[in-house]
Amino acid sequence: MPDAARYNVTLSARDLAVARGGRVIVDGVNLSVGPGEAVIFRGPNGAGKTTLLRALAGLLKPVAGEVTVSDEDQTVFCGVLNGGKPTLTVNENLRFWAALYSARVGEARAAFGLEPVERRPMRELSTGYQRRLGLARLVLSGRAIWIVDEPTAGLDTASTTAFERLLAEHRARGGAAILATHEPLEAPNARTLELRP
Amino acid sequence: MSPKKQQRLILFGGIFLAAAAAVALTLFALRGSITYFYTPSELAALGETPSSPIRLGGLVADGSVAYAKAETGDVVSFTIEDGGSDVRVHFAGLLPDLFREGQGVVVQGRMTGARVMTADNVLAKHDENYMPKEVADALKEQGVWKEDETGS
Amino acid sequence: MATTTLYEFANPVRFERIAARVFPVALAAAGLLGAVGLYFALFNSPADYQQGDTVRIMYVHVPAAWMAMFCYSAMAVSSTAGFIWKHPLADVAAKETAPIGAAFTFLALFTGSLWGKPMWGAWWAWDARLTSVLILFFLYLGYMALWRAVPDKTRAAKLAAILAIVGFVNIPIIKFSVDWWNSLHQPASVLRAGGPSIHPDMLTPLFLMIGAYVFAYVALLLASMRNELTARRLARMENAGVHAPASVVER
Amino acid sequence: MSGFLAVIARDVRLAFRAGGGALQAAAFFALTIVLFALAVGPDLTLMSEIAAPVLWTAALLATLISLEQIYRPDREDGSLDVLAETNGLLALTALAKAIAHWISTGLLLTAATPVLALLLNIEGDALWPLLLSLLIGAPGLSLIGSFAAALTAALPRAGLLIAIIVSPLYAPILIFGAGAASAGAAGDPQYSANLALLGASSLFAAIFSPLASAAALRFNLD
Repeated sequence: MPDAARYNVTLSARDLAVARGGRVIVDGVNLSVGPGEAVIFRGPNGAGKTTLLRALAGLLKPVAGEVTVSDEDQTVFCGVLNGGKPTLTVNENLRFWAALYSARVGEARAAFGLEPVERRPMRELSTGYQRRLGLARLVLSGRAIWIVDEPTAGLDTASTTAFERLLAEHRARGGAAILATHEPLEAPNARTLELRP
Repeated sequence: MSPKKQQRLILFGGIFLAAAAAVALTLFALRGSITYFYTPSELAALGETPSSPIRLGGLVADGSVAYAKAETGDVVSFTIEDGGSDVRVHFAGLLPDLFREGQGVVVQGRMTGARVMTADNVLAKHDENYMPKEVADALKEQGVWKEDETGS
Repeated sequence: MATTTLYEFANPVRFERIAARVFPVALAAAGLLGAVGLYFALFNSPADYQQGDTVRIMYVHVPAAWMAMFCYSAMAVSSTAGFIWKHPLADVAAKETAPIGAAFTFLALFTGSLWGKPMWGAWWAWDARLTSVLILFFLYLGYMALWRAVPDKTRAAKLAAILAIVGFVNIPIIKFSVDWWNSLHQPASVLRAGGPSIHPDMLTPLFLMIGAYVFAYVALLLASMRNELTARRLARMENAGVHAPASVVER
Repeated sequence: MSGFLAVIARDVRLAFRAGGGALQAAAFFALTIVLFALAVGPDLTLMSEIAAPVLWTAALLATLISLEQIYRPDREDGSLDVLAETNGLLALTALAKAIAHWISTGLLLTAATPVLALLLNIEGDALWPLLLSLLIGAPGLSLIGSFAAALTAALPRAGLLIAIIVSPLYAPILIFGAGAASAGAAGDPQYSANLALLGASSLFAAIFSPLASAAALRFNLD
């Protein structure tokens, strides 16, 4: 693990408004997340956390305002869906992602303890393992800003702790994270933002 | 140069090349002309007579229409010409209203000889001129009438 | 469906005001021009030297064919405008033009078929012009089907706009099909180099009918756009106050 | 560029794995031809005259039924998000997916054609124009089809809608493809003109499809 800060990327949102189904569900979001920082969105179901995260990740065009990232291709999004192909094995999924992100599988497989299932198709894995594979993509991508929806849903205590540890290491290297969750999550000095209708 | 900029360059270079090739192919094809029908000259230029059914278009030659009684019904015969070559056509069936000598037609059928065809179908081809009968007659009298060419 | 929709960013009030004034005028003009045009077409124009009275089908057919292409072009242009400037009225205009254009296309095909049987000797021929106009009809249907299938109308507008723009490639093919290929269909008579090849007595009913069709399109378009906007406003009022957008609060 | 090739490799692999559409499309292609031959009956001359159009129509329909598999599964399991945020341009990714679709259906159908052509009484000299037209035209079918698939990626049962959207756009490819195959078999000089227009149609599809698909996918991400 390198000691010096590796990442120096900041994501900012200005007067952001996002819509779902043609209806504006969140507006007036101003936010800046820089090296080492973490933001956790909380709020009731339907408040628009997922939609907001997608807009911050650049997957959804906001209806007003803008999201700027200080460097190109430095965000990685992991939604509730894990983004892997059910009929491909864990290794095949990881290698495919590595090619897409111009990265290497490297420590991502070990980080979430995926070695025991690495040759099995994703659809045969338990929910928890499938989620671990999805989260492994964050590490694999080598990108500075993790944007994760419900990261620990379906994870056991040990895996949750593993995610918290990886998140801390990522921030220690200058990475940042924007998360949305209903569950308790150990993230020192993280800002908690509540979405209120 | 960032990877995305590089890819954008590749993409637009590729688009430009593909567009140029598409235009070149289209121009080539239109020069050879894909036709709904052949003209008698085009048919003559083929050399051999096609064995499959074809469409043939041209003007019905003046004074070429002849009717004959046959056991299977009336057969009409006429010559299709386009200035370069001509084909004799035999047809048993109803002719469209617009069919007359000097008029453009498209016939469909099989070649039964070098310049002989048996048609299954005769379609009259209308031209782009619309005028009252009196005007057409007047134009003909003044000698400014020009027979238009079909398939132009 | 919603309290705050994207459609509120546009101001339909001014549109409503203009539409309410233009609609009756357009409707009256369409009726008047249509009546006079049909009188000329059926009673006060000469029979053709070759086609006889069948030429009168042209006065219904040619304007319908023109409007079929005009409506698609209008749809593609307003789709582009809606795509670039995100003006919701442009999306609504494109959406409501489609069924009108499809109707004109059908009319052109139907009357063309009626003309073709006595003149060519066939109801239908698979030549370039007829085929490309039939394709236009199916493009309209596909566009309308896409609008219907996508439940989120904001998304439907964007996707349908992309389809309309892609399908526009067919319009020049229709226009030039009679010049590029030896087709059974006659070449252009009115818009051509060297002036129209139609006798002036026959141009009068043709232009009157074209005027009638254009005003009919305007009237129909305005009526259906107002319908659509009212329906959307109703849906909005039904849900008024149910959902307000969330805001972010530091905890 | 490694991402581009990886997308092609992944989609081809998925198409041939259990649940993938490649073999289904090929089976459908063969079945359509057999059913058609049964319907026509024993007239071999008639059969060989209409063989090229029949084969082309069957190839088009087989392509059509597999289009839904291009984007909808990716959207349902979240991999569309991954494809959209990675280093590659989305338009190039869309091109890669269309190429993969061509390899797993169009190329497969072209490869199966010589055998199926025998059932339709196509032999010898008539076969080469048919194969050449399929090689040039089938990529166009995949390109145009993947655009329709991108438009409908977010819809759960889009099969019929895709067919309605894509049929008018397929018309030029079908006309020039079947036209070239028939003309080539008959020794007609319009063969080369038809092939040229078929090539132009496929190239045109290659130009618009990646850009239009990428635009459509952007609106289907949420």
